[in-house]
Amino acid sequence: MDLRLDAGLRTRVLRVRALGRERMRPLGLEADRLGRPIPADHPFFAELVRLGLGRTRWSGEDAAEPGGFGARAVVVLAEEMAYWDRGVAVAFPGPGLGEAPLLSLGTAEQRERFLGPFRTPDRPRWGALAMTEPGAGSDVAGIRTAAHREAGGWVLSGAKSFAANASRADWIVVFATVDPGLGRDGHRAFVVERGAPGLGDFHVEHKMGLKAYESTSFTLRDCCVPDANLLGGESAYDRRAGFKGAMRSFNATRPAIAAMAVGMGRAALDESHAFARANGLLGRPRIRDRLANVRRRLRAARLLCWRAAQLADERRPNALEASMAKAVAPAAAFDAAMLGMEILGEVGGRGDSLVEKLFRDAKAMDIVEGTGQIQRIVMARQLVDLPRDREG
Amino acid sequence: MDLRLDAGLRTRVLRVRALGRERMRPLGLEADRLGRPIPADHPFFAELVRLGLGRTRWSGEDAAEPGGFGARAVVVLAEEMAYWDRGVAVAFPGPGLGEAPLLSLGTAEQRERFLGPFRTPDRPRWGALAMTEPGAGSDVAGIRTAAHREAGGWVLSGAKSFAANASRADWIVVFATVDPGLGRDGHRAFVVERGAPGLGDFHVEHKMGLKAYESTSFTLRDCCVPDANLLGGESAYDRRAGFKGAMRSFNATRPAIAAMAVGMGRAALDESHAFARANGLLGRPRIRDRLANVRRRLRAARLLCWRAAQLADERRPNALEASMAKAVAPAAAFDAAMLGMEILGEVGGRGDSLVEKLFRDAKAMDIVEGTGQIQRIVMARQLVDLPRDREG
Amino acid sequence: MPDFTLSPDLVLLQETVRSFAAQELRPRERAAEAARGIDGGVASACETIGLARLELPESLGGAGLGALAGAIVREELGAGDAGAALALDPLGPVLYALRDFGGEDALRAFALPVLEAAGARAILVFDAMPRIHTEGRRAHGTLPWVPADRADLLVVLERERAYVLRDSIACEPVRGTGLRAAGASALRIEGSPVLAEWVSTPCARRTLAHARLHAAALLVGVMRQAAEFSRRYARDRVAFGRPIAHHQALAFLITDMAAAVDAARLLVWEAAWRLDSGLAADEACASAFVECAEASMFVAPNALQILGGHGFMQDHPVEKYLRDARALGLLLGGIDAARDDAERDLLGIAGPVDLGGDDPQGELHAASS
Amino acid sequence: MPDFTLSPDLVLLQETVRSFAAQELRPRERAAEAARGIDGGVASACETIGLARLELPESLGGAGLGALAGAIVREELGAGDAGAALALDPLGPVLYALRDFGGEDALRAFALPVLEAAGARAILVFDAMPRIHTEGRRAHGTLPWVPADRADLLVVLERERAYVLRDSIACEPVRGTGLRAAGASALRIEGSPVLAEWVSTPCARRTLAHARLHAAALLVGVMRQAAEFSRRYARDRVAFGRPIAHHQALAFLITDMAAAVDAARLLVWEAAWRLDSGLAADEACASAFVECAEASMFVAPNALQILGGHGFMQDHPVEKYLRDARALGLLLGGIDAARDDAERDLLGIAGPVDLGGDDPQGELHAASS
Repeated sequence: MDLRLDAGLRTRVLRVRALGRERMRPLGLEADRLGRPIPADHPFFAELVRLGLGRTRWSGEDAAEPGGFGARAVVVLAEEMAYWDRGVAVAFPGPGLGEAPLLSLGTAEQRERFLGPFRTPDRPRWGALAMTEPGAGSDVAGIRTAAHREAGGWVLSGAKSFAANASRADWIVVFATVDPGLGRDGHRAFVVERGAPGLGDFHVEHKMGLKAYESTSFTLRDCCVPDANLLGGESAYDRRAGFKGAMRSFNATRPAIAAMAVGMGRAALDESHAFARANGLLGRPRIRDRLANVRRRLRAARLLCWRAAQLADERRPNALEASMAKAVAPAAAFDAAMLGMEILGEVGGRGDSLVEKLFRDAKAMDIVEGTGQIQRIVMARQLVDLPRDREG
Repeated sequence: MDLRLDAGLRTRVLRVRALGRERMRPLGLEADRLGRPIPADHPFFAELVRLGLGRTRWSGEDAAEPGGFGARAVVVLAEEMAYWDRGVAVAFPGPGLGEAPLLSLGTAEQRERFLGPFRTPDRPRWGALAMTEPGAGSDVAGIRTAAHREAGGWVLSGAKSFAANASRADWIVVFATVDPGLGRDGHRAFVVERGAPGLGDFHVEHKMGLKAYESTSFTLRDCCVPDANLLGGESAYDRRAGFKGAMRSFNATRPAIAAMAVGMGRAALDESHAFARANGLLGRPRIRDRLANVRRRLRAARLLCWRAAQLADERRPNALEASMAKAVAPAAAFDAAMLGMEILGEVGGRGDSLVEKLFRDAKAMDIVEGTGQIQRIVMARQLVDLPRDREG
Repeated sequence: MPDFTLSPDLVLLQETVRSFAAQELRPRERAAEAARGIDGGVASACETIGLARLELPESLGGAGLGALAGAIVREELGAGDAGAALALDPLGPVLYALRDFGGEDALRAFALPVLEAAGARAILVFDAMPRIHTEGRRAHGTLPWVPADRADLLVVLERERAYVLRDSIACEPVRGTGLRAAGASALRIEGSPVLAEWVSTPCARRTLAHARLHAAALLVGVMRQAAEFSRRYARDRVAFGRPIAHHQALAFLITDMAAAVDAARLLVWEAAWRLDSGLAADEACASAFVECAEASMFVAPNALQILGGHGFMQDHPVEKYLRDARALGLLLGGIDAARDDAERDLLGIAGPVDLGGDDPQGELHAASS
Repeated sequence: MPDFTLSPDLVLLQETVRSFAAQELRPRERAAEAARGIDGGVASACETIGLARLELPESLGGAGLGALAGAIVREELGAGDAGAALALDPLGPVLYALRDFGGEDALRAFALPVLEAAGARAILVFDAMPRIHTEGRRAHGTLPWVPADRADLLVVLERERAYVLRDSIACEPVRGTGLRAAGASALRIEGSPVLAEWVSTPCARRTLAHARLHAAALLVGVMRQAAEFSRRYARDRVAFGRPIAHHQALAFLITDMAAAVDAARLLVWEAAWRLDSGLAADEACASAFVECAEASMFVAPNALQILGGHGFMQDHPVEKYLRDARALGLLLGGIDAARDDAERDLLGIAGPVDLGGDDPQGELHAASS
């Protein structure tokens, strides 16, 4: 057992830290003040591309093995990014959440076509993922966007919401169903390219927090998608296990999202502590108890993230551990921000402090990538064999 | 709105207080130390009978209207009794929990026969209720004790557990089923008299706390019960509504049990506060915060009990409010005792303080008369129309 | 016998304010937030009901109602729009300070002008730190946030005194985390003349008790509405083949939110009854505030959570309920200052701890011991 | 890269102690509680494994293992029977005090005789109040409870010193709320000669850190076993037509209990790793104790609750787990003393708050700022 970071990762963390302090946090606060996402043509994004960021972690060679970082490195860096600004981190150019299904499910041709431009991008490019629907939330099995086969392609009809960066994306991985009665067995994933006929009504949603990136709803009105854009081709869906197996790769995402929550909580802790110190409040036991409780819970959450990520790195089952980290960390982060508001008091009430922004940002972390409710269902499957009909 | 007690109730509370301080608390501590129930022939019980206690609240005249106190008076007195010792209070002679079904469901003849001797009892007498079974717990619908009709009577077979005062009782109201497949529709209530053939295997259970009264398990082996002992006669079960309506009267019991929890929590609060004062701990903010939190939660629980009882007194529906009081009060009482242990520290660890006894006593209150889980099911029926199939 | 029945007059008042909140405030809550104020029509509708003069003595043209009436009205207004509730109540808790410290003369001198000037606002701040200092007859200092865009009258309450300011108060608008319909400003007090000053610890405690109950009742309203909105949403919304409210864990969360709201309301009512009955009430009011501030931080975040992603969007009101509740809990020194007052009596109690400052059981304890 | 992998030696040790606990301790837990001690057979089986000499330096015939090994062993023993775990470990945390303050000489002089006398027990008390006073070279005072029926050696730890007593210590048996297999006594120290005394704040902190981790690891074991027992019960027991574990609210409670146990264990492991790596660990050990004491008061009562009425009966072990957990959390000054130590560094930190005394992220923070 050794919890130290290795030298390479340390260097990367330091780089993120410098970027975070100098660019991400100020940009995040500015976007929050203006109440709108950082525009796609903001020079910051071009700067990131020049720095070599905004790229795919797909190395372009072997389809099965995504290159880049291991899960633990991803988790450590995600925490550090979110410490500075999670909204800005999500706004970063790159293939985004669409990358994972492309890597796990896409054909070699599809990877090349859609991820290839992200290998050494000429300009900021975004990919996106659209899973959630206005009426479905966490009930992933209940999506209603319909996919109908027609000659030479597919026709998609439906509406999606809460899709990050969708209106600026080169393409959006869209989940749809060929038959709502089949549940997950009916699901298909498509790459819908920008400008596809029938793709439209983009609407940037007004969020409580995390305003630096765009959460977008859009509609698909008889949107035509060529056969070649069905992820993995029809054969990938023949055996249910294939699709499910591909989805399992998401278990590396949950610890990373949980780690972002830890980072946000840590930011709230640091700000609250600095405020308490500057205002002579550290002598009060109640204030110290609150800070210490927050620190302890965040530390436990970080360790849970690291453990889940280590299992992913070792390609061992981690469904329980990944969901545990995701169930624990967002609640700890929100409480950190909520207690931070108490420490700041009326200064928090002004609505212009980082702690107050985090109070509005942090709640989202218990919603994205599966609510606490969903995580507990996953855990209960492992711990007490919760049957499907009791999941809801 | 006026929360004052009237003069008559004040006098009664004072009487209980004197009895509690002088007799109940010392007897409860003694029973706890000895680890066994107060024997049925203990002079204390005869003394209670001489004081006019241990009687039925049935006035003997109008069957429909039980005399005695209103629900609020019951709640206030129950809190006070439990403040001094809830185990001793349960051990009090009287018809006990068997009284409610006799009053709501029994025929005039049955009331006279079984409650009559409790009007002005010559000696300590007990009645009992046996609902729970070793394998059923809160799943009242799932009881398995079988009732078969035979010529001139019924034959009961099964096992019961956690029945207060059952081995010393003149009679036990036993719930059984004519057909487990019918759920609650199959339930029948019988008065099983002491010495009935087949009634036996009495075993006083070893509890974590509340040792002053006997919780008893027993078996019914082809136990013969005359027709006349079927509560209410067969006609009472013809319409499901009749039996259910009778059971609804239990809504006055839940606030009383909740109030007992408040009383126990209040005892823990008083002891912890006195300890903190005597040991100079009241200057510590953490100690004061704990005491204040406990006081606030207990006060809220008391108000919830009073509100539920007022609705019962006014014969208005109170299922939601009664369950709310019962869901809230036991948790507050247990936390009061648990935090009290922290205030006492190593003195609590000795195992000979009232706070430590309350720590062991209080957990029971979240189990008897329906666990917190069951109370929430009742509340959810009211609040979100929780359907039967989602209750479990 | 303990009796929670409201008088017919109070029931009527409750129903009136409830419809007003449902018809006038709630539909406009987002507009009022964006505009940092309520529109004139709403204000004059409110004027008709006479809410601004509810607790003002009858001799001064008020309704002369008590703390319980105030609590009931504020729960209803808070369930409509807590920010608007502040905006519609130009005196707010300043009424208590003027009345308790200075009596009718003070009300006449300082309160009536505020009531008569359209859109005027009087602000009470509890300044225990303190951040405002008086030198001679002038006050200096800054307050980081008050939920108002103007301060026509400022009463500064300390542990042992209160004083009145009116001039040389600069309002610098800030965004405000919640309660934006009432406005949000930082106040800069630059040599503001002290127009009146009173020294009295009992009056300070009494004012603080009333003011805490004022905020607590608004919190009850906010969390009731948050619980109610999310309960309805959970009954209507289907996932995994049934209303999400029928998923047991969510059903139980909803029951616990309902219990938290009811418990908080009963503590507010009991404290109000104590105030109206002339019983000791400092501790009860402080405890009610603590309970409401804490319970609202259980209820409001969970209401948002029940809506999932929708809860995070401003298309639904729950994120606003969360911000409003968080903001209300920061007033008057917040939870910690209230805890200090709720705990003060623990140091002095030698016998059993009453579950209230003048608890009937406690009295009986004393009588028999 | 952060790596939680245990060495093969530690895995073997863990498995050995786990079977010992399952085969020897758990089946006898009620008997040991009633007898206030463990039977000789168990003790000699334990002797064979060498648990009593686990952390003793190799130079003194011990295994010389570190804090992580100790934590792993104690979790397993605690999951068997926490009272027996104390009884089987004659030195207990006294080892740390003697080692850290007095080194090998002190261990040779005071620890070895305890290990060699059958059934002997050495007791460490943290006496911050203090309740024992030294006058000249003699100590006087009383301790309300220690989980032992004899005290062959008593090390009294204060904030800045430690001293050793052996004679004139009277044990008065008390019932004990939990841990009865280890015994339960009040100690009366009547002019006991001080056999050795050391003054050193760093040593006191280090001893306290080790001792807290000792109790914390036992607590992890107790709550793990409570969670596991109730999880199995809930899977086996049918109510309302299905295993009670499949009622969603209960299923989620079980997941939260599992998460609480895992979080507590990871904090213990991290603190142990810090101790073994020579990193600052006072805060981490104190925080681990706080977490374990608090989490156990969530897990153990709920384990009992899952069993309903059966949980309240002594036929099942969960009520004992609750008592044992509650008792463990009271040791070493309890949660509040641990909080004080967990918070001490907050006063001094000028920059970002590390999530640990020598946190890698924190280091990097310092490096880049």
